[in-house]
Amino acid sequence: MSERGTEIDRERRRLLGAAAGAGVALVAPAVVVRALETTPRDAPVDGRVRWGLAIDTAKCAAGCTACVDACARENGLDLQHPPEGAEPADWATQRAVWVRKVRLRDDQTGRETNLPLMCQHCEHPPCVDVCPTGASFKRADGIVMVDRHTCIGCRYCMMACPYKARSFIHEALSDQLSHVPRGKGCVESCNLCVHRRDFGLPSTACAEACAETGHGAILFGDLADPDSAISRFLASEPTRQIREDLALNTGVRYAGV
Amino acid sequence: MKRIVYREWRLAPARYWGILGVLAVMVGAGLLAFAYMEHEGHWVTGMNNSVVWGTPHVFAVFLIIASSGALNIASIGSVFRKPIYKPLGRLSGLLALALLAGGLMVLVLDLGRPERLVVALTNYNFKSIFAWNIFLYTGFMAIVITYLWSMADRKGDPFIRPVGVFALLWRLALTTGTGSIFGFLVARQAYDAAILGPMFVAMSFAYGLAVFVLVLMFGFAEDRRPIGARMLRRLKNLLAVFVLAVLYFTLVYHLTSAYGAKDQGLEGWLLFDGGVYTTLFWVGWILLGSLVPLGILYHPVRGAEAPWVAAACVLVILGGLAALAVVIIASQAYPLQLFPGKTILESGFLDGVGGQPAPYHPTLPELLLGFGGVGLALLITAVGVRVLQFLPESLADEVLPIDEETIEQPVAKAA
Amino acid sequence: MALLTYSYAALFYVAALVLVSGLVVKIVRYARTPAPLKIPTTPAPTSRSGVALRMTREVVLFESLFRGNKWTWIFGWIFHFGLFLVTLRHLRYFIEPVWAPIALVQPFGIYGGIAMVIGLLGLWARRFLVDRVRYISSTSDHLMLALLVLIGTSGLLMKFVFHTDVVAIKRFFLGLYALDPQPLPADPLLLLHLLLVALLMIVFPYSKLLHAPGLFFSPTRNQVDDPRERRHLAPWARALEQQAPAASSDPRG
Amino acid sequence: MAKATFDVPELTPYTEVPAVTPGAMAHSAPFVSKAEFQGPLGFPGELVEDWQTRAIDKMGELLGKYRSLRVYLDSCVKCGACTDKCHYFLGTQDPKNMPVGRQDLMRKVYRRYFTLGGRLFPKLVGAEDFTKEVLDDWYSYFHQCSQCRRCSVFCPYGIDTAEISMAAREIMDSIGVGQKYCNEIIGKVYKIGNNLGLPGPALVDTLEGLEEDVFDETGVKVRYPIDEEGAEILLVTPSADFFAEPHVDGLIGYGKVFHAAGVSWTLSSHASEAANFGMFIGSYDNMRRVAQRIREAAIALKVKRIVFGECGHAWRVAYSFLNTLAGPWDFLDPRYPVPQHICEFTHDLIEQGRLTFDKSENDDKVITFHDSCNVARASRMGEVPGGQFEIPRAIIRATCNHFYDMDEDTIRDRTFCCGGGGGLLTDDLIELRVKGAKPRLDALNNVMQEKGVTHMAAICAICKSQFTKVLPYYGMEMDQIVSLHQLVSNAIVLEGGEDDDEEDAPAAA
Amino acid sequence: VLTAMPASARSTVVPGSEAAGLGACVEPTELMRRQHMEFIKHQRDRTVHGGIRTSKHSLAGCVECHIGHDAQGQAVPIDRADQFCGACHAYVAVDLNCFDCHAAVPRGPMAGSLAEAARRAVDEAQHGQGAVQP
Ligand code: HEC
Ligand code: HEC
Ligand code: HEC
Ligand code: HEM
Ligand code: HEM
Ligand code: SF4
Ligand code: SF4
Ligand code: SF4
Ligand code: SF4
Ligand code: SF4
Ligand code: SF4
Repeated sequence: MSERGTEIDRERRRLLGAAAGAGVALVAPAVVVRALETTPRDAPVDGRVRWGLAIDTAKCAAGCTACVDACARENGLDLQHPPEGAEPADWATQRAVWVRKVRLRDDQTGRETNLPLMCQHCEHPPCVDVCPTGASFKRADGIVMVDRHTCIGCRYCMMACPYKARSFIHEALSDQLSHVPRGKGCVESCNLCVHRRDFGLPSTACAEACAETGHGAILFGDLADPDSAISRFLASEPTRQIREDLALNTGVRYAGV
Repeated sequence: MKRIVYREWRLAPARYWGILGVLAVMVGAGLLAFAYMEHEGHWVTGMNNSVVWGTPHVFAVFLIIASSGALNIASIGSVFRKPIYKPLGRLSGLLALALLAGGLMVLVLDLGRPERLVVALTNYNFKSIFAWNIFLYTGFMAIVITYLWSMADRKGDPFIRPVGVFALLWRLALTTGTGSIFGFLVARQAYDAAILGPMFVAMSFAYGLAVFVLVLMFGFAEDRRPIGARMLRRLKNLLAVFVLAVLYFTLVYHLTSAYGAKDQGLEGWLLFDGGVYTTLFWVGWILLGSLVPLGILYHPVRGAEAPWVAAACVLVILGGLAALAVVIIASQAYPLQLFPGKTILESGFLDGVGGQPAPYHPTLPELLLGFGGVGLALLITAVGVRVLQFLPESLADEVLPIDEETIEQPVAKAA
Repeated sequence: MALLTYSYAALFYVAALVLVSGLVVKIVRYARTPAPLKIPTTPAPTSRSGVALRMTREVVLFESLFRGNKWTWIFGWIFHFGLFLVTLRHLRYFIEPVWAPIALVQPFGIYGGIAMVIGLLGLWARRFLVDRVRYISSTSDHLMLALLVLIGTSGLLMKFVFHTDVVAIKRFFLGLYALDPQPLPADPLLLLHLLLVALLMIVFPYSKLLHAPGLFFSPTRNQVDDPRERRHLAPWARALEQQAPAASSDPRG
Repeated sequence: MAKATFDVPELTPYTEVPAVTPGAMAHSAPFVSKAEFQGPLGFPGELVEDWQTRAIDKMGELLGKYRSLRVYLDSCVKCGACTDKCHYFLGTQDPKNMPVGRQDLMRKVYRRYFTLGGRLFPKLVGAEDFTKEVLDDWYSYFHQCSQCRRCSVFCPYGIDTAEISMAAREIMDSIGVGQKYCNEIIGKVYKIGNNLGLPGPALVDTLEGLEEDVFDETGVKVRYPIDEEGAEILLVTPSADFFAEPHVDGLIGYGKVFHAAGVSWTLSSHASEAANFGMFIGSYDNMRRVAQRIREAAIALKVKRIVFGECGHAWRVAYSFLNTLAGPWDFLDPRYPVPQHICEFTHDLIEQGRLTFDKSENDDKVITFHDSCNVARASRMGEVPGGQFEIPRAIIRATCNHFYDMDEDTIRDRTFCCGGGGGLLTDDLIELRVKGAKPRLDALNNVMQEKGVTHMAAICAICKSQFTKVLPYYGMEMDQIVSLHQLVSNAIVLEGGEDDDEEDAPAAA
Repeated sequence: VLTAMPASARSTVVPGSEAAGLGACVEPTELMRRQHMEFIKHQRDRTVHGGIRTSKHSLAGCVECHIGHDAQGQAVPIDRADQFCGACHAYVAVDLNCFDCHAAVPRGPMAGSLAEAARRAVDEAQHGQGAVQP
């Protein structure tokens, strides 16, 4: 018995090496190293945490799209290609976008603001309320996402979302990443890099990328923990929710809009 | 009272199969369009991440609310005790079923994952109006079938009225529910209005009746059965009243919108510079869909002539499609107002840079799918009247029951 | 294991033999028996293609039954259509490679299975609830329904609750073709399912299940309505004519 | 007038399906045929010694001769669709009058002797030995089937109980258990030429009387010829048409139509009967023998066409079987179908505009039409399927102003039998006939109440006789039943010509 | 003993996959043959809704362990008709649409982590509860 166990162990190590090698070929080495240090979650998520983002628009730079690119890379959105025969203009309206960069001008003051806009992880998410099958759901830890095994692709959640945070997959995909399954006919949106959550990684791809560019405009953390960096930031800076009038108590807050 | 005699639709086989053939081609084209959309993915449609519901939904919603409206005739006959409408009850029920089936077909075949229909039927989120609608639709089918049974079977006689009342209530719930699919979308300015519910009810009455009258006239003309002047007058008066009601709710809706400060942008856009949507609204919905038919129906001479009444019905139907296109598509094309007091200069995701509406160009597969639904509805009707006794033998004046024609307030009674 | 495999293999060889030979004998006998007179139930089609259409409507839609009794029609049709879908789905156990159309429709066989059982229960309920049908039902009618319900429910249980090794089953049946039985999984439900199926195959040629081939031979349905245009004469009736010629069958003679 | 010894059912607005009452009609059986009536048909005079084996043998023989029997005895799934379709069940409540109940009388014997299941497990599959009790049941209930085929319309496999009851009667005949009414009549046909036993001279007399009556009434010399060699058309009509009311009014009508058409025609004393009771007793031989008379008459009279008068089962035998039984008809005029129905003939003339009618002559009547079962479900008129429904109605519409159909479920191929067909039109079965007429009369009563219908037209001698007899039991008048050609006769406007007074009107050939 | 037949004659495990070198699947093979769809379906709900990633029934885990390789050592999509999942399902005409969305070859930075979780769970099953396989 035990003999066999060790045999499996040895075998596994060999294969892990190979897997890591394959990983290297595909992505930056730093990522691979981190991937090997994960601690997968083994108990169901609960309500003791509420994940959220705080965005300091003052720090968000014009012309930068690092967070958008990082999100695309992390979630395999950049592996999506226009189907053959699609008009580029149409394709631009149909491809999936989980986070976008928006530049605004105040009509009164003329001041310009930059910000990334993604799913706001509402506490009372309209997208969840309307979903007929319950595929659109809010995880106990506050992440709003789509269970794509029960999503029928009706797009009602897209009608309901005040932030246009969701995308419908208009074409067949291939080359998905193992940790982000996604495909034709379902709706998806920013899920606060849920696989990173479950494997115990500290941050989201966008926040990490923004930090790497040196802007540090995105702060990720636990809103339920008063001592977390994000809670302290929210306590110290005046922030607001977009479309506060709807009283959705969003998990993504903006400073300086 | 004289018994109403119902007869199967007895056309010459060549003619009948010809009609079925045309309808089958319509349905077939719809199915092909579906297969194409399903195989390629939705990128072959004009729908996109901003306008997520397009032409198929215009057809689907039209058919569904028309379905509810088509049953109105049966309700007036048995619930509101207007014996003159009694002979039409069965056709009214059949048409309600058929239109609903057509609408649901379009809706289901447009899903991103239609093969998961079972998922939709087994997983419910009871907070969702949409999920409720699934119940409302399947329930409606069951109730209408019971209703039809009660009208057709002699044992059903005592149940006609209770079932009819139940069907009426259910029907109002169904239309309100369909309207609420939009009405509860707080996110979108155009929808965030309680009046959408009653407006949909009025629309359903008008469109359902228009479809009903057309089908009735066609079915009767083909089989050379008579429709008396009295019946025609009743039907066209009823239609006129319903069209007026739609017009009234349209007015109230836009007045309240224009009054509420936050929606003024939307109103201005839609009514004046929404491009094709403005045209759809004024020319399609208001002029051709409401005013011209009203003119015909209230015309002292034309209003009594069957071809003109049929023309008015066609216009009401076309106007209805235009109205729903405005309600469904224009409202999505108008950008979400995320940052009041600010102008969007640049966005990675079509957020209405400089107030631009989102683009939407319907494509052929979408249209074919929509027509496929219409085809299915008519196909079911055509088969139904052929194999079962749905159509009364005659609607000539002398066979119709006497009715208190002088007091004509169908709306008050129907609504 | 081996014993089980071999006994089931034997069972299915026997059942298949009985089914095929029994049906062939019956059908040949139907086909050989003449129909001496034109007795289509009119209005009847006046051409062969018209008859083909009439038969198709009878087989696919149960047209006469529809006119006869709506309840029986609904349940009967649900049952048969379900059975048809189930049959299509089951083909995947018996052909390799599975034809594309079968692969396409096979998932619907699951709903077919559910529909089939519902239909059967409806038909069965009728045998208790309607006094006329109760009167005409014999024990065998009930047993036949019971048999099919049992087959259906054991199948559904396998599909939804106690899965079985479908790959092994297919290997078993493909093995039977090659006279080389492969091991059959010893799942009780599967064994029950297969036992009952074998029973069904054996009784088929000796029971009312003959209605399936019978319909195609029913003279009231399959005859062309053209007696005035075409003289219709059975061999034995022709013989009658020859042995006793009518007073003067040739007008000129 | 009618004093019934049984309970006449009460008419209901719709025919309700009754609860089954086993044995309700077990007492009903027609008189058994005597040896003198059996002999001429080639049947044993009384129940033979080894009847059981002979019956089983006969059954085996028939199974080999009739595919219908073979398939029908195997195929029934007891679906029950036919159970509420037979007028005799609806009228008598006896479950053995449900078509499948009736078939089962034979099926249980078939199963016992001809199937594996029945030999091994008779109880399980409902198989039974052919005992005397079973034979009695056979005699009783196979003479409660008018062979109307209504059951076969609704049976998913088209199982036709008429075929079964014909086979059963043939088996019974073959062991010496015949029915007096049918067998006696067939004997009369052989001996005298028609069912009623009217000899030739009597017919000539009657027809002369008719000519006079018509002349008196219309002033036009319409001829009613018999045995005229060289006439264009041979008319074969049920013998009741020669004298019985309302049949004879139909015959008068035929004559007027022929007259208006200007064709020569004749009756035949050799074939003075359209009816063919050979069908009722399921005997191919007897049916063939009866049919051959028509061939003989046609040849003898050198006619070019054959036209049949109003009779339901006669038309079935004529339309569906005549070619088989007495064909080929290659010596007749190939431009016309052989045979033709008088309605087809009249309808053709109407279509061509060659008849003139004064519809107001029928204004005293509001008409409905009874589709006779054998015409409706076992034959056709005209070119297209369903012509047998449209052509008579077209004739009525052309001759009457007031016409209403009965309930849709009781007309056309769903028509209810009059209750007297299939060789049951005998007084010893009056209870059955009255009860079996209920569904038809329910529907008639309905249109009488709602549309004010006064008369029902029919195109069958049996229907007419049956209704004349049973209408009074239900409080209706016997003359409410009329011949279709009676309506034609009333409305037709005949050319009063100069030649009317001449003896020999030249027949336009 | 149920498996009297040698595994090779019946197994569809692809040569060259990690599984080919191992003695047992995450559950006893007889059970996997019958119940694998239930296992992964349950796992699916637990992962998507509960965020649990440690169970042995992970789909990504199946893929990693059962993936085959071509001559160049490149992973071959597992749903291909000659590969592990694909071969079996083609045989019984079951259309698997899982790989519309799921990667049919291990791909991406976290690939190793996902399989790792499954392996760890198997280990636990084998060491913790004793051997399931002879
Ligand atoms: C630790 C590696 C490993 C993982 C992870 C794994 N398997 Fe296996 N699997 C195996 C091995 C080894 C066998 C062969 C066992 C044998 O031959 O008895 C096997 C056999 C099977 C079989 C039976 C094949 C046959 O031909 O009989 C099926 C089905 C199966 N696995 C499905 C799965 C599924 C589904 C998953 C994901 C939940 C999975 N496996 C995960 C190692 C694994
Ligand atoms: C030993 C053969 C075999 C192998 C290997 C195998 N499967 Fe299956 N799979 C089956 C059978 C058999 C079914 C059930 C078919 C049925 O019930 O109709 C099935 C069904 C399924 C289903 C349910 C499908 C449905 O529509 O109900 C899923 C999901 C599934 N398998 C996933 C996998 C995955 C993923 C793999 C590869 C890791 C795999 N299977 C490998 C034989 C296999
Ligand atoms: C439309 C896309 C889609 C399809 C089709 C799909 N999945 Fe998934 N699946 C997902 C997504 C998205 C996740 C969530 C991944 C995450 O949360 O990181 C997931 C997660 C899972 C997981 C948990 C993660 C893991 O790797 O174990 C399982 C198990 C799973 N799916 C099984 C299936 C099976 C079995 C099928 C086919 C019957 C299937 N899925 C089809 C999108 C899909
Ligand atoms: C050509 C194919 C077939 C046709 C047209 C056909 C038609 C019918 C019809 C019309 C009925 C009567 C209505 C009803 O009770 O459902 C019936 C009954 C029945 N059929 Fe079929 N059938 C066919 C094949 C089969 C087969 C293959 C089976 C069995 C495996 C079957 C089993 C049955 C049974 C058991 C009944 C009796 C139901 C009862 O007891 O009420 N049929 N069939
Ligand atoms: C030799 C013939 C047969 C074999 C080998 C067989 C085998 C099977 C198997 C293995 C299943 C389970 C399918 C799964 O788990 O996905 C099944 C299901 C089923 N079987 Fe059969 N069966 C046979 C004949 C029949 C017959 C004749 C009938 C009906 C009269 C029938 C009715 C069903 C039904 C209703 C189901 C459930 C639905 C489904 O999975 O299709 N089977 N059968
Ligand atoms: S990466 Fe940081 S700075 Fe750059 S766009 Fe994103 S939020 Fe702004
Ligand atoms: S932002 Fe939109 S998608 Fe995200 S939770 Fe809120 S409503 Fe749902
Ligand atoms: S598209 Fe999917 S997630 Fe969105 S509402 Fe419809 S089913 Fe729910
Ligand atoms: S949290 Fe993750 S999924 Fe969401 S926007 Fe940032 S990178 Fe994308
Ligand atoms: S043929 Fe007519 S009388 Fe005879 S059983 Fe059938 S329905 Fe009854
Ligand atoms: S309808 Fe036909 S199959 Fe059904 S019980 Fe009657 S005879 Fe039998």
